[in-house]
Amino acid sequence: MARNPYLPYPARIEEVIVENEAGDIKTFRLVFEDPQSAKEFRYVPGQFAELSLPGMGEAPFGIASSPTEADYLLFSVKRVGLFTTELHSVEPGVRIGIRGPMGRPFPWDRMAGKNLLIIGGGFAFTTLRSAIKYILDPANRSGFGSVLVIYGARTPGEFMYKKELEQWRARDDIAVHLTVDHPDEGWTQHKGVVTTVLEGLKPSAENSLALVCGPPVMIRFALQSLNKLGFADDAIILSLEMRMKCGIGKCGRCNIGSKYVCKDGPVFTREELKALPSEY
Amino acid sequence: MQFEGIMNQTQSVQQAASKQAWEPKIVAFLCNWCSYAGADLAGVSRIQYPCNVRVIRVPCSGRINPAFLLRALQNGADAVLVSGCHPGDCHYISGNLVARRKFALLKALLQYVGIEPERVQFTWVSASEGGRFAAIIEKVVEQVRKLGPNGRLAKRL
Amino acid sequence: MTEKRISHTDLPRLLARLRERGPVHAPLEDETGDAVLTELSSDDLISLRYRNFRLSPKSFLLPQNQVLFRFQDGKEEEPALPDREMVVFGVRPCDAKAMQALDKVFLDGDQNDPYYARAREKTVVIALACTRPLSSCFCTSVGGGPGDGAGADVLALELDADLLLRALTPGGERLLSSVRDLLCDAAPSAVKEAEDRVRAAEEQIAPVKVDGSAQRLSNAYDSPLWASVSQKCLGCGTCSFLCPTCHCFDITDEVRGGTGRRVRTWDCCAYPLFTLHGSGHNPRPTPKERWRQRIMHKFRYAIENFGRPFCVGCGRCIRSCPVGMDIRTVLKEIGV
Amino acid sequence: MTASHEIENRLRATAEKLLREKKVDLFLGYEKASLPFRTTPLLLTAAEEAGRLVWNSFCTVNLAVYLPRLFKAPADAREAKSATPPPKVGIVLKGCDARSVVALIQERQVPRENLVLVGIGCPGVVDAQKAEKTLGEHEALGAGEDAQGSIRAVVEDGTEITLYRQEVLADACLECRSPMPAICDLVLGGPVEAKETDAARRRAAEFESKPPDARWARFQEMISKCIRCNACRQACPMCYCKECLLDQTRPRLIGAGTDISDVTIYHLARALHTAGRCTECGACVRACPMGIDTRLLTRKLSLEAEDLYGYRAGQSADAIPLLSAFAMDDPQDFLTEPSHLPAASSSAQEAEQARRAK
Repeated sequence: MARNPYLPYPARIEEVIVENEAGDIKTFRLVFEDPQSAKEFRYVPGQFAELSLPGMGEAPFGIASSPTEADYLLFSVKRVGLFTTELHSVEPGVRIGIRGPMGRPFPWDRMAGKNLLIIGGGFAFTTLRSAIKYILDPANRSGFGSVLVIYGARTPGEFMYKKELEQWRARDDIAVHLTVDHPDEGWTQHKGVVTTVLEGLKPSAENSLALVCGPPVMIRFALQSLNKLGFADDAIILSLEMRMKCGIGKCGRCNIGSKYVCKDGPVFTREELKALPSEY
Repeated sequence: MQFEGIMNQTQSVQQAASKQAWEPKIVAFLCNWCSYAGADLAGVSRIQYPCNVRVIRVPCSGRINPAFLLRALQNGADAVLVSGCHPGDCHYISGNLVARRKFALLKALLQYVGIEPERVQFTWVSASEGGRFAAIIEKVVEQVRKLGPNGRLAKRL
Repeated sequence: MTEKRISHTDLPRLLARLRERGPVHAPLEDETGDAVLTELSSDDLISLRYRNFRLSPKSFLLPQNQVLFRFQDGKEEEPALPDREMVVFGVRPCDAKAMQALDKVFLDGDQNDPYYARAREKTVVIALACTRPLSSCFCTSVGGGPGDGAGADVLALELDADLLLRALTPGGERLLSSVRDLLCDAAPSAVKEAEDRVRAAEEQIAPVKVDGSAQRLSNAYDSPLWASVSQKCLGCGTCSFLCPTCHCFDITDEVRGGTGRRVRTWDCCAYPLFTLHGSGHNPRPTPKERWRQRIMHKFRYAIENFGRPFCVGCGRCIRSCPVGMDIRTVLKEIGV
Repeated sequence: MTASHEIENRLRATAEKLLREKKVDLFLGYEKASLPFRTTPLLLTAAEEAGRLVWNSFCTVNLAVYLPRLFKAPADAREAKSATPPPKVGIVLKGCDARSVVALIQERQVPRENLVLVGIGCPGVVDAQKAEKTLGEHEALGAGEDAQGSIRAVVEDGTEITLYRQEVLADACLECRSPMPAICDLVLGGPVEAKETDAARRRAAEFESKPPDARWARFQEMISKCIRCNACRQACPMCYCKECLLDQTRPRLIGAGTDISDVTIYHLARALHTAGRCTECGACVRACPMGIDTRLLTRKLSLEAEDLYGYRAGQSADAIPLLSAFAMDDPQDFLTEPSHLPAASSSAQEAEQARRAK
């Protein structure tokens, strides 16, 4: 009999990493309690899962780790609401429930052999990290063309995954451009919004796909710039945030048009989104 | 945040409950300025009173939303007690007087639908009335013991 | 397909026999005279005078509160799902049709809903054809009809002295054969008479234009009419909660100490909190968007996803709206 | 009593004039609904459409429910920037509806100067559920009232059935003591007098005469039908809170479902929140799709407010709301007093008691 999709896999929080200076984004490293669960939980970058604490309910989060990191899952969570506030208060060792993986991942079959432009803003970098980690895996890297990452944050302290960003910057098979609105002393990289950097770098739209995740304002302007650079709507890939409950297309909460973000998304091409009501 | 604090405290009362022989659980909402100090005085004066009461400190009896009391009863308190400053002594001039009307209506309504009136009790205790605080608790506990567990409003999970 | 016949006077015997197999829910009148689907005990007298129930029978498949699992000492424990077959007698065809619609959501997805699936599997639905539709009925315009048994296992048709029973599914066949000693074959003339009654009922039902609603609604998304039709909506959930096809739900935890439960409860797209994000952003911030969602979901998105409107024309939302809104009027105004 | 069609004509003329002369931007009234025994609210902006307005015994909705949302303060600075100036609103009011408007003015939810209040002495409105029950197995296809105020229903086969008015009036109307609007700018039709003035008290007393266990059983049986659709709350003009205590999730006060305990708290908390504010219009009862008599609770609270504090909701726009006010000598015989003198009495305590004795 199929597993009850409402029943979470038990896992344990192994490590909690404070990601930013403001301290409101933390990454949780989770390990399944039962090796069987780890086997069943097979995911692809771009997917999400529902995390739950008994009594505090559930909330959906993009998976920040990559399947190439076999022993654990990573979730980066910003403290905004009831559940995330509670989650931020827990210590390593606490038991946590995971349901998933859910949703449609990034279109990996379409991404094969393509040059990839990855644009991220602020806290929405989580599934992009998953994608980059996956692409850079020695077993996968040759399956893609060039990889250009532009990542913007308000201040240098607000970047997530700082150590990895440094490691990536040192590599020659990926170009990483960081930009901030408010530089501090010693900031040597870009200043300004991601679109300025994007339009300065002028990546070619030829044989390219763009992955864009960020706050709505950033997305709006990034889309305009991508248009100028010649990216077609179906070459722009976005990921939606929506309130969800069941995660399996039943509860109706994440319904937009005839789509359910939880099972038809969260990843959509811009072309697909244009066909939907803008209720997100 | 105050509200959340109250709720968390109410829930921890729940957790403290054991499954042994039934003992009345009274949740007491005490105003910070008079009644809480009165309870404190009862303590430092070593006045003996039953240990069935769990105290939640609130800034003023006027801060009490009747829903807090219903919530406590729903979560398994056998009775709730609210105590504030005597009329005229409120730190905020009239918080207790405004509250008095709410309490009168709450008590009347619960009694009307058939809840035992002893499940919700109100009183005034000043900072100097440690003895009075202890005597009130004694009386409330005794009454609730007679009534038995709160079967009507408690939610069965 | 052969119809079986049983007299009204023998009906209690039939129900008593069914009760030997498992619980039987049938219409009983409550103290106010409303017919309510109630679990029968030995001497209950069922009533067939009702036109329909206040509440739709969707709660047999999707209860308003469903415990998904319990928390016990930090571990999750799955609840036992029903394993006895239950009979629900007297469901009107519109409501049976709605169950068929709900199947599309809960059984046809990539992942079946185990709670719904088990309830559906263990529930034998006996529909009762309508002979006296209400003026708020419009089942014939949304793919149903007073004698349509789709979604049910057995269809019962009323005659003056008898009830005709027609099995529609293998489950229905099994049920009828388990009581075949109480049934006789219906005469063709009786079948014809029963069908004539249904046809007469059908003629009383005023049509509402719903054909092509998906296309027309897709053109009407930006219509200014949404703002005006939603103006008087109070934002209560009466229409959704009474609707036999509305199925949106919420999932919440109810925990005290280390024990408690995760429950799913009915929810409603008319509520502002339904889509409110933790960040404070709300994709459907005003009644205008929420009303549009309700209509769009029923008459466009459902058609695009499942090939049928999620409305069976039972008229409950019309009868019970506190401010007298009528979905038929709204559809007309919006140009469906 | 002026015949309702006469009032209806005057109402249409009044609304037409107010809109045409731009005295109001919006006129709230009633129009014909698709089912008998009902009308539906009409939010009128065009003078030429005033002919759609109706006035009859089926005008049940308390239109004051729409006022707070029309005058809602902007949520934030960004909203304030794009906010339009508050509208001028004309509104049809029965006695109870007018009391709601008064209470809303008292609570600073609506600006009096933006309102044109059109009062009508109300002979009571029909409870559609009662009327439908009275017809038994028949269904009305049309309904109206005659000059004597009797309700006439036309059923399936074309027969006309006359319903005795007292049998189909809403409970709140049978208990109504003030059918005339207490506040209004103009009155249409003549004065209406209340028939019985202690009906509510008698009903409450009847319930109260039962032993506590029976009261509890009755209360539980009644609300066990509740489906938590929130119609009672949403139909109430006084339930205008931006976020209802019963909806809030941080923390969640009660469970989201229909566990009998949650339903009990829902109804008790809702009733308590309307204490001293409920104007006894009965909108909650008529809105309930399950036929729950929500006034069982609110009726009692209104009587308590009157008996304890001499306060009736919605009587005067200048009055301080019941629960924002107090008197030093408000009754407090419900307080718990110790059954014996405090065990250890300190000198400070004696001094305190001496002070109090004075």
